[in-house]
Amino acid sequence: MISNAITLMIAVPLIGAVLCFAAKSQARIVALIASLVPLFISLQMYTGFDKTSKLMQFVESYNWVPSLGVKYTVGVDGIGMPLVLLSTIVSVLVVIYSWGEHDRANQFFALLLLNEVGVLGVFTSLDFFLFYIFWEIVLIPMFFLIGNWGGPRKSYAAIKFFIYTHIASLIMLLAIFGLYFTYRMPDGSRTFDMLTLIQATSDKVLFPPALINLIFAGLLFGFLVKMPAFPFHTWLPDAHVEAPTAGSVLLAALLLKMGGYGIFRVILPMLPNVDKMFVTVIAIIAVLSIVYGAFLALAQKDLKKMVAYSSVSHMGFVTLGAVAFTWLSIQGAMFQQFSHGLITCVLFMSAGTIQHTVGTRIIADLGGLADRMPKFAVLMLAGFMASLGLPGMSGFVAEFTVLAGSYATLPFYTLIVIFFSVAITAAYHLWSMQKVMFGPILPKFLDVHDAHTYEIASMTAFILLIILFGVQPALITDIMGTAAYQVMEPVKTLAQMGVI
Amino acid sequence: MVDLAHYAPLYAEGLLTALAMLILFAGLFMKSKSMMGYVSLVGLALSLFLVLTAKTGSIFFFDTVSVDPLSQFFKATFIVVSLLVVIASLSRYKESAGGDEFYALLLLATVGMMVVSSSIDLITLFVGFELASLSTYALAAFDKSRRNLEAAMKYFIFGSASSALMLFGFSLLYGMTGTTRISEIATTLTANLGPASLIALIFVIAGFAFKMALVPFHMWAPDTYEGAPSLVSALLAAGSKKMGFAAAFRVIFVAMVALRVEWYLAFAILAAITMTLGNIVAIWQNNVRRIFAYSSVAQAGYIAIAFVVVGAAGTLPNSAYVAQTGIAGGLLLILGHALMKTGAFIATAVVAYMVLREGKTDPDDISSYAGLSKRAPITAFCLLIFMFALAGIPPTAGYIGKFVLFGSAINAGLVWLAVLAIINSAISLYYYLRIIMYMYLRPATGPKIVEPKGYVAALVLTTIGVIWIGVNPQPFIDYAMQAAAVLLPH
Amino acid sequence: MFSDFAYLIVGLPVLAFVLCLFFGWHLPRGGGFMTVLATFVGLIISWGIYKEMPALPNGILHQSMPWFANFNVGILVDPLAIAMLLMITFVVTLIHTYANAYMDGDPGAARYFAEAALFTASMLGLVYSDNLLQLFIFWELVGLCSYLLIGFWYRKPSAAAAAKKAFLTTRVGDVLFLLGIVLLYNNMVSLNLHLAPGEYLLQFPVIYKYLALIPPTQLTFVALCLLGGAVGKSGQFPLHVWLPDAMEGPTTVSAMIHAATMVTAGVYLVARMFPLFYAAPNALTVVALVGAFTALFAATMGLTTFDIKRVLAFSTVSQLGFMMAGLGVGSVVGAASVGISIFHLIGHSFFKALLFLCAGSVIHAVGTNDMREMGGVGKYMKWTAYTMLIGGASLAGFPLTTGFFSKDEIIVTAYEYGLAQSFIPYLFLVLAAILTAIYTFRLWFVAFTGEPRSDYHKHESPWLMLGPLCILAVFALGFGIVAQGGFYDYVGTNFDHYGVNFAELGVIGGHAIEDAEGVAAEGEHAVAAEGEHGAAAEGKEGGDAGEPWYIQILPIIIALGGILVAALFYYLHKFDPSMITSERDPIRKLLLKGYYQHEIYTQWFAEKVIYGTAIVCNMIDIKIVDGALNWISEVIVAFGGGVRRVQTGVVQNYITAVMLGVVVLVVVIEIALQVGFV
Amino acid sequence: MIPVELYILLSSVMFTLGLYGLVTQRNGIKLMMCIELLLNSANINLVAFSANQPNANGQVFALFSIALAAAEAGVGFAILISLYRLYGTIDLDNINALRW
Repeated sequence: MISNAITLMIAVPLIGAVLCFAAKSQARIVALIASLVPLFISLQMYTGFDKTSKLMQFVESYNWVPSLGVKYTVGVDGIGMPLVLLSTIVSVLVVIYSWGEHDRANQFFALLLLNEVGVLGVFTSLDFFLFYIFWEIVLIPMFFLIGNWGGPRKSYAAIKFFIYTHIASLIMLLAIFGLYFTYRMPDGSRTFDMLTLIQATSDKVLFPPALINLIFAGLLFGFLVKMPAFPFHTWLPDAHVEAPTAGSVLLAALLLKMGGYGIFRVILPMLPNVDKMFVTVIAIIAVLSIVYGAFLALAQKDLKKMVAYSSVSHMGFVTLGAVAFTWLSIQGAMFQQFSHGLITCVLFMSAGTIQHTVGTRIIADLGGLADRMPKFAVLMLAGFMASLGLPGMSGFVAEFTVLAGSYATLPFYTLIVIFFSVAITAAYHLWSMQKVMFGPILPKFLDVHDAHTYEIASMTAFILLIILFGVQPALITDIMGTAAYQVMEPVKTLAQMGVI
Repeated sequence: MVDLAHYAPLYAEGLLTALAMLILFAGLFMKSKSMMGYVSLVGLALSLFLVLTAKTGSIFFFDTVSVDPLSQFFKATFIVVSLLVVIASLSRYKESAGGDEFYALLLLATVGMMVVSSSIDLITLFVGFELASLSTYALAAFDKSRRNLEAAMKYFIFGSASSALMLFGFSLLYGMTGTTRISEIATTLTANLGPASLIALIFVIAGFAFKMALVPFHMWAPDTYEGAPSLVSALLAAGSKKMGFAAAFRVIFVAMVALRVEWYLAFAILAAITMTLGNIVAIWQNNVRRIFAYSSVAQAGYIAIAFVVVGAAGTLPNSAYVAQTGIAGGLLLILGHALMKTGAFIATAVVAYMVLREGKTDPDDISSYAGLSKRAPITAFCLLIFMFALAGIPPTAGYIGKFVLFGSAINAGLVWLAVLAIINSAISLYYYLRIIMYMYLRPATGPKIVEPKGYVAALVLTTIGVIWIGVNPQPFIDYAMQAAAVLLPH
Repeated sequence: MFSDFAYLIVGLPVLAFVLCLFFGWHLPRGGGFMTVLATFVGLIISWGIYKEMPALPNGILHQSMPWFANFNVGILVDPLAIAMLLMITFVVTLIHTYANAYMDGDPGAARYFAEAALFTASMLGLVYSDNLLQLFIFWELVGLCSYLLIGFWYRKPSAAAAAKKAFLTTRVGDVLFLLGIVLLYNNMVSLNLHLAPGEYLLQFPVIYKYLALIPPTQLTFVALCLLGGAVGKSGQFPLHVWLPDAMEGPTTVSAMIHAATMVTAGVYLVARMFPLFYAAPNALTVVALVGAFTALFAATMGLTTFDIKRVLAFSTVSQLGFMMAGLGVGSVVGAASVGISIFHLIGHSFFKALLFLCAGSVIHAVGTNDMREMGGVGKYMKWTAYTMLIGGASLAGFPLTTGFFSKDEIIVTAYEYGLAQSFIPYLFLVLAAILTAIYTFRLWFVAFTGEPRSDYHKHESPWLMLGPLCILAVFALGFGIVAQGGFYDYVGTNFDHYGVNFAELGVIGGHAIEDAEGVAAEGEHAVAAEGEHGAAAEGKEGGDAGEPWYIQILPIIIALGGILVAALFYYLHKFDPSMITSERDPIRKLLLKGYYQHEIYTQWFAEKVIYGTAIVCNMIDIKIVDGALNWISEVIVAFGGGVRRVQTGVVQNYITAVMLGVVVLVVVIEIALQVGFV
Repeated sequence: MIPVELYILLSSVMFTLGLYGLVTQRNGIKLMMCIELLLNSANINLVAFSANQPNANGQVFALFSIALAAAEAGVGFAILISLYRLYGTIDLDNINALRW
């Protein structure tokens, strides 16, 4: 087992990014190597991971700013491990997918790597100070990806994305201060250690209801915006529509997951200690995100925008499963994070490939592409099927688990979701699929060629993973199951919290 | 016969003063002015060393001058700023006539600031204040272009008016307390609180606020920063602005501790207005130096939170700790902002150099920054870092400063102020990002240039500093905490 | 020995799927033989298992392993399942064989056989899943494959649309199915059972075992939700609209979907969950009514269309209605109804497959679906004609054919049901039966007799196609007589292997009151459950005893009468349809328009209601949710624009500002102090 | 012995005059004079206050400020002269290129 695995995993892409800037022409190769190394490390970690332990693993901790109680502490548990795995996988495949990027390639790939650094940092850091730093660092590469390689309204989208999410993180930061200044270690010193602080919130004397609710709301806001959940989702469509394909993929597959991660890592353990009203609020937000997002997707004319809204809808399942707070639902929500991370990649890659092979993403202008791009059509179809929750693919497992788990505690909301989202989701996927791929090929597309090999390769890899985890979810749900127990340790169910 | 060793802690000031005189004198005969630059460079470096190694905790000159962590912290900041400016000006004032005056004035201004930062008597404080002001008035007009002169004129009128206000305030204070020693004022003022005390307080605040550029005492700043030579703007924004804080910290916190509630209110209002107004007006600017000017107004607003925190801390159980973190946060942001703004203005100097070589006018217009990442990569990258730092993106000096400061605000229960502050830093993102957009996302409008070495050196040093504070804040935080402790009642 | 290879029944077709998908392009006929082979081996294995089953612990084959969380995957082969397995593997093998000829030369043959193989695999998997979740998974995969196969000629817009319609409509049903599973799961959880290792909440044996503990109302909800799923898949009213459109696919696909695989899934689900339905009050009634109504409703539509395949499609819907009704009326005869219904299902699969394949071979020759352009085909395609005749007879319930026995059984049971509860289902079924006879033979007469109404190249289909036809014809004819009695016992006693106590369930379901004798029968039957010859038969015979002779022979009359009518109209041309109905006849219009389903479902519901809502949401999102943000930012910017004007550039004004600042500060602070703000 | 209040009165009057001038006058020289008024009002205060104080700090302060005022005037006039060279006027209302 590698020592300092996590630090290494974060450091390698960072160095890789610098090298990429230097390596003018060979940047993509550097990038590939620099993203493969973390993948191997994370696989190593996965194999070495003790699936039954609720403790942090691979922990590294060094003093950083003693006078503020800031430590460099990293480690993974059942909550972080799957996402680390996801991040490394996605990063590699995205690099492969963008193999054909020649416009300032060195900067492009460097930014991809920087993004990986930030995301991995968020998923592994156990110190709020460190956590926040990575949380913010992630914005920068994405800002440049959108702003530099983006579409016509890239400036607007990039700035909106940056400012909107930055406000959210700052409010989160204030909430973190609330925790930090209220709690003192037994020896009187202060700490930014996440686990300690979160645990401390159960102290009713130290954290009177008014205070803890305020703090909780702040943190929640920070995470919900990243998720993104209704009504804080409006930065997402703009960012996605303008971003380059690789950017959208990373955005949807990894950045959104940061919000979910925050929910599991911070929000859920605090949930028992805060006002019960929050559960209702979050549940409503979740349901709205799912249903409203699905309807929005149905209304879109732009394929990519449709996919973007579909992520809003799917991430709603994460929120729902999380707040339902049963062992099964939490597990499902975690798995939804993982599976959506894989599926959405295929979706955005499809939209991207269509964009730069055909030249438009407007669904109405497309038609009969399957005729000219059969391989691609199969992959896209597979991706869409996965996204509409076809069994045998990871999406179904996740959503079924969430629903089955949530019904126990939030029957009403679950019913709404089942009734209004499942069919609608199928509707917009199939409708766009039929319009874009099937039917007679439009004359203007007669000379369209099939997608590039590297695009096909990376999409195929994703599909295979989706099927793998759809058929054998236990590979990852075992870990999540333990994590779910660990999250629920303070209190077992909402009923015991007096919510229902 | 005075024992020189006894004055060891003040060698830095002495050295710089002497150097200034020497340069002026030498300027009469020597033709090569760049020589002067290197001399003052060495002198500053040396004095920086002296400051950092000076033995603190001693008082001089009939206890009017104190050498303590606080003063050393400020002195170090000022010297660093001047150092960077000098390095940059090595490429600017190479052979131009009057280079020697430039360096001399620069050094004198530095000395003035240093005196202010360590004076514990209103008289020395005022003298130092004026020394710095007068030298910077002259510097602002240095290139004698129309813009320079207008800037200098406004700066001068405004400045002398406000220092007159301050003096009037001092006189009232003296009248009420019968002393000019800050510590004594503190003890006496608690005794008799007259209605005049409020007037005095506000006048004093007005005087300092002019240097700190708090709204509505900021109005000279945008014009002057825009009009004055870039390097001087750097000195003003980064150096003399901080001198205002140095003076205000001592006078407000120590001398006027009895008027805590009053200045708590005053600064709460000032801070709120300042940060908001600075930011929303900056959004409208197209002149980059004016953007920086307003941004530094906004930053002054953030730093002013330190006063509010200390004011609010008075009643809290752990008031000492809260106040200390508050001041420390202020100090860290002062240090950080000094670096960032110096860098930013030096960068504008590079752009000006670049544009003027092409014979174009109006070098500071944001359109000149289009595609800077290709025309002057190093400058662009450094400016990028400064922008993110000013916006408070980790891991940079700007972030650490805001982190501690806003944290202390929360700690003092000033949630409304903290929220306002973060909303403001979100707004400020807009114009910082706008500059970045121009530098990195717009096509270049001209060929790649060779960036002057002096500028590059200064920029790179500054960048390293900004990042270093962000990555390894520990020593700086400790230093700031010690410095803050000086101001707290023992 | 065969039991150990049960997984191959699904495994081999999956393998075939992969092989065809990747290598089929290079093989003759798209590698169709692999698909055939895979299915055929499946048939052999199933047969082997069938032989071994009695030897196995309580007569069923059950293998299971954990999957994830607290769900499992497993194989459960009991009489019900094995019957289905044999039927499917058998029929599908024939269909695939036929397809080898039918799809020959189609560029997409490989894709066809790949998808067909997957289709088969999913259906087989569905049948022998040992838990509800796994069943649902294969259920959805079946849906996917139908989507792919119906849309096989995806360049045809109509095909693409039909595929989408099929998927979406069944999806609506699946929503309910999913909900049913979620409900059932949570009910099982809330029982806090202490499960033995290897037992899982959604396993059928476990469900059967603890059924009685679940509150009846919940049971009803679950049952109805599951029924919803069944309605969607089996094309029952009101979710039947996709079935006729499903004709867009190749005929062999229609044959698979309609005869052996997809549509039977719904019926199978209800049969599989029969104890639950039985225990749930009123659930079975709904099943009966839905089934009966659909049977009649579809039959009426079958009367009017001229598309040969659509006629068959409607007949399928109608026959599925019979099966559903057969299950529904089970409230009086208990588990025996499963036997009855499944018997009809299997018989139907034979003759319906036969009919479709014949139609296919006709279309293959004639090149059109419209029977008005055919006519006299019989002269040129003897084999096709006669096999089709057999199929038609069986469908119409001509005495001694398979269809006769099965349908008769259902109708008779419906009569008993009538005695016990209501005669509505009986009525509907009888009418439906008459219509069935009529439209079936209308089809045959119009297409195969008389003079050609268009010039088509008149040749018989190749033997590769005729072979399957003949085999199926034999079964369509003979299966009934041979299998009948034994089959009822065999499948009807299916649940005894799990020791399901129908008496107890009947009490929960509230059948006791209505039909004492039935429950009595169930009672003793439950006692004698372990007996080899199931008591369901007794129950049935007990029922039969009470019936007057005219009920017994009614079906015969119906069949013959219907055929006669059809003959009068379309063969002997004694009458003309126009004599009864005119162009302007509203009823005729209604029938031709298919009850305006398209207008209601697609144009109104889908396009107006759903899409309209979406548009509204989009408006809200742009105008309000995002609009608010933009508004705020605009306000801020505008404010800044106003404020900056203060900076006039005249230094005196600056000084003024300072003065004002000082004054304002003093005043404000003074006031604040007076007010006692701090 | 004149009571200190009168001095304060005088200084306040001077101060106010000075401010008034600063706000209203346009000519650079006049502005300088107003500033001098301000400074001197402060000086009067200092001296007056120090009259009835044990220490002479006030007077010392006043001396310093006078000296500084002189220096200030020097710098000020320098600026105004070069201003005049460039603009040909010292009417400050017209010198407002830098604004907004």
